[in-house]
Amino acid sequence: MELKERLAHLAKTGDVPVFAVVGSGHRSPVRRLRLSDGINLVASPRHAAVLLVAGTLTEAATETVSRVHDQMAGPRVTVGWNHPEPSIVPLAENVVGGVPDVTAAIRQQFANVLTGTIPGEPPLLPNVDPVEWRGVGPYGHGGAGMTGGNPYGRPLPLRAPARDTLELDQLPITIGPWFAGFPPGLALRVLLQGDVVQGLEVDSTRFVSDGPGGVFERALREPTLIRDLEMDRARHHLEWMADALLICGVDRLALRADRLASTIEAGDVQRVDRLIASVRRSLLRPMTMRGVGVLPPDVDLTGLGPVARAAGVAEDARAAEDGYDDLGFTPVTHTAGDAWARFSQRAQETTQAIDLAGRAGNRLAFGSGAVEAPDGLHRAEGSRPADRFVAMLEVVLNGEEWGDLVTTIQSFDIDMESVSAPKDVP
Amino acid sequence: MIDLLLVIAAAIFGIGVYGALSQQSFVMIMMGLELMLNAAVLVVVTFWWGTTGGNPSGQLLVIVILAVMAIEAAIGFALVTAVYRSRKADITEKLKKLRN
Amino acid sequence: MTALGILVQVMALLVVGAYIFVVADRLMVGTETGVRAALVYPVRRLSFLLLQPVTTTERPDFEAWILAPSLLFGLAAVGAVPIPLDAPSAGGDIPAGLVLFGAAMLIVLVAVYIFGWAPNSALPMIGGYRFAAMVLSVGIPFSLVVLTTAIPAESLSVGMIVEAQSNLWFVIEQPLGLPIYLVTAAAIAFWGPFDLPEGSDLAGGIAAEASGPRLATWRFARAALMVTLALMGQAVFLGGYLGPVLPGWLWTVIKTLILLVILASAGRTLARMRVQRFVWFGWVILLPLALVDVFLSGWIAL
Amino acid sequence: MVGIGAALVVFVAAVLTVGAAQWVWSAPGERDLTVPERVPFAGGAEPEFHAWNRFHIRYYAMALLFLAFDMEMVFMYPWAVVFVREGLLALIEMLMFILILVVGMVYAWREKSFEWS
Amino acid sequence: MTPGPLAYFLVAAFGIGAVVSGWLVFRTDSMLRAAYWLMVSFVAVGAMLVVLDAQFLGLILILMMSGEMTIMAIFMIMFMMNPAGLNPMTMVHQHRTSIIAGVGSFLVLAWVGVVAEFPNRPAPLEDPTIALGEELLGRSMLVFESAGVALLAVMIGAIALAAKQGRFGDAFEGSEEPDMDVASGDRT
Repeated sequence: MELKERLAHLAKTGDVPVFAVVGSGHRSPVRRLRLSDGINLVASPRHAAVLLVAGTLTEAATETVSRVHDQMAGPRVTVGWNHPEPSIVPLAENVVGGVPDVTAAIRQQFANVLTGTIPGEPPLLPNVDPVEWRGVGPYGHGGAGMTGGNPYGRPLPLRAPARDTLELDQLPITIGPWFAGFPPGLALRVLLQGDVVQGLEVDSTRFVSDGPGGVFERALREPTLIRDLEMDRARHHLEWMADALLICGVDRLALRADRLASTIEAGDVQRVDRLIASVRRSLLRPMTMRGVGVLPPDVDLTGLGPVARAAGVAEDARAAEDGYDDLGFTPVTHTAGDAWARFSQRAQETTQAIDLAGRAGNRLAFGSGAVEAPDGLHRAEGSRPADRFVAMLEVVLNGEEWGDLVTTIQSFDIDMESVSAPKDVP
Repeated sequence: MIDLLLVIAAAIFGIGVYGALSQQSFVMIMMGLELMLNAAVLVVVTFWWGTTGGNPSGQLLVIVILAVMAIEAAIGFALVTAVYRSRKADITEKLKKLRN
Repeated sequence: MTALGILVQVMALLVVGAYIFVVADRLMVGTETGVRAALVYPVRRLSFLLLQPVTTTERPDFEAWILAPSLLFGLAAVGAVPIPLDAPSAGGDIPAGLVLFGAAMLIVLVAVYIFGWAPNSALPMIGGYRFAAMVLSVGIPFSLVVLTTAIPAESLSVGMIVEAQSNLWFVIEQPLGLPIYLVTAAAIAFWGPFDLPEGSDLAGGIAAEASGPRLATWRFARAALMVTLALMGQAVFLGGYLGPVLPGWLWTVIKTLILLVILASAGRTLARMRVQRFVWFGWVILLPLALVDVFLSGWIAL
Repeated sequence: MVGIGAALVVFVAAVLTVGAAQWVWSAPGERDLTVPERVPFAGGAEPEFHAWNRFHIRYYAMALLFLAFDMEMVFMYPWAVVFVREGLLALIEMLMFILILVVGMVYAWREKSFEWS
Repeated sequence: MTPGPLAYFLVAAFGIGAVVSGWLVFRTDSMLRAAYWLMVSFVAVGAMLVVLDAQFLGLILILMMSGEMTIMAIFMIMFMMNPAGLNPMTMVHQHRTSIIAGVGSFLVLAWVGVVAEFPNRPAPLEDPTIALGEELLGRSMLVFESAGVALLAVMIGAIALAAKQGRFGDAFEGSEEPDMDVASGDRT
């Protein structure tokens, strides 16, 4: 058809809407993909044409990835990125390489599927109703009575008490593991009454495999250059800040933070300071973060890194290291303990890290089985901060509005690649 | 023209009467009442336009009807909330049952 | 001017304005693609969306889902009718123009709410309810600041209001007016920092289940709504077509573009407000300020 | 009268154009979607229930307050038109009217109606 | 002023729209649709008002009702079982009586409307908003101010009724669950 070809010709040079399923070791690369020209990471598969399966996923992720795949509006195409064979879903192409390679591959496959060079992928999950409902019940719609049965395949939610004593419906719903507002791999079963959370449970299934481990993992075993550690910390925090800004709708500054994360150099404190000044001008604190996600007083914060320090616990494994002592390191702290305190904490730790890296020379630190990683204290054995965060989610988030829930979860910086196997989760 | 308008208003009013009498849930009864008031607005404006030479009292009456609607709706919803809170009932029968 | 002429004029304004708005927004995001790429961006985007089929959910309210973008665009269009382009009685100027505009902007709530409700999906529904909370909080201050401009003009006709600014624009005479108007207008067009119903914390919110032409029409209707709001803002606060040297319609266009760019830049550089804070903000900050604006402007007008 | 007629024409034309555009373009896509393609998006998980429920809004008291203030707007439109010719009397009368309503607003604020219940 | 054929046509069209949408309010299972059909009915009546040269009143009716009907939709969805009507239902009582009463009142009122003779004194063509404003601030000032007081009473009353905590303690106290045998198959 003439018109369709013309449209495809126009569209293939435009932005590629990509829905990314982020496996282990690829949180940072996928963030850098945001900076690529013509790649647009979208939050809903309905808006996407390309499904990017990055990194290693577990067998359990197959069903969820397939579902997201099927929800894409089509013409759809799946691209893998350093995804190990055998792949969990059929891939049109599996790219082994860096951001430029995958950008080119995505653009190519997008153009292919739009112009009809390759056909759009068929759905992966079987075409069966969730329950048998067609023809069931008095009107053949599967329902019974006023609210019973499975009308059109699903039951209606039930009532539950609420804190304002209006006993209305409670909607249990599982969100994730590929919901863009959560860390990749985190699936939450939430009991929603209206937009307020009445209870939640973390799905203990692991969807992403263990991470490859970076410089902080190495520092557990051997003394490592402070310069490397601190630059990695700065990059990690900047990427985290980009995510936070994206969730809070400040796309422009999120891009700046991403760009900074990929280009920052040791000692270059001014650029970070300018970014932080812009963030302040974006009114992030008063509009979105102040007073959100405050931890209850009885939560044990030891070893939780920036989250603990943002709540006034001046505890940092770096303070006990001679290498850091030489540089005059003292931990930054905040007292409010809310989402903004965590943001501000990480922002200041970023500046501090870049400053330290600039002055560190060849000094070494750690190597004795414990290291202060960006998300908290890592030990050679025992659970990681992510486990603790996952365990405390229910206490912290009960009764929050949905938007505050997303902001709070993001503010913890939960790395689902480092959570323990299901049986160890408390 | 006036005849036509009055017949339309009568039809809306009739539907309102039917709704207010037949419906079981409070909010649907309120919808019947609102329809009746809707017809009243139409009648008042019809007479204002056609028979009173544009007497501003007619307009004022419409505004008063609007205020009545707003008040009826606000108190109605508040009552529904209060009744639901204490009885978990949203339809009239349940209240009657409770009285016995 | 005949009704048909007005129709053509309004449609042309909205389509061109929506295009410029999308381009301006694209430039504001800060991707390094340059002006040229931004200029063709709307065309490429639209082409892609037209190639995408419409998806649907398991048991949506089909009619409501199709109606919502149509209604939103209809409201944007009808809201633009009473705004004169180059002379007081040009176009669709009507005695109760402000009321027509106010009613259209309030019904935007209906369009957005049913768009969130229709897909029968949790996240869009939360988005729709968020928007209800927003409009119920800022609807009154929005109508109040627009209405205040009618006090010195002694008329609800937009043309008369523009004429009443021949000495001094209302942006100066009613200093609280334009800021409150821009804030509330951004909220009514669910545009950042008040894009709560479409927020990224809801994976796109009301639009999360929309794809293809449905998404295209929805985005277009929203852009048209922004144009209408900017048009009204310049007419009642920036003196509309009044201005030296240039022809009146050109002034209208220039002032509309200025407001559109201000709104577009705020959308990508300010953080999204929490819905609870927004409700508080609307009632406790904006409404009293709008009331002060009414009485201050009334006092000055006497 | 041209203006208000034009408003009607523009509204109907705009709604029909966009509605028809959707109808024409969406017709082929909606027909043959499989069950998994129609599942509402929740980040990869499958919903257990219909999302349509008795949605518990947390701002119902505020919504009721809006009704009253909406009514206030109805009085303000004609007031604004005659304000200048009526002069100080209009200002004082409206000030009284508004002050009465502001009492209600303050009461609502004190009762925490602007917060999530 | 004698209305032209276009006015007749518009009034008839909007009138039919108002009646049909008013009827659909009670014929739909979805609470959202019920509320918005009612809004369509109001908008149609508002449009008729505009045709009758009451431009301000018509538009203000539309403005008021769009806000009110959304609130109505929100409250209906909040409190009604099965708000989207996924299971078709009829929740009516005394159906025959209601129909008779409805049809009866229509016939009586329509008969009065058609048979009765009304004086023919059409409204002047100037902007009626000014007259309304002067009426409001002059002769009918008392109406205006008492409306303010009434609205205040409504605000306080509505908030006190709807809020959880009253002056006399928690509203939940002393409440009890009624038995739920009204609709068969009700799971709640």
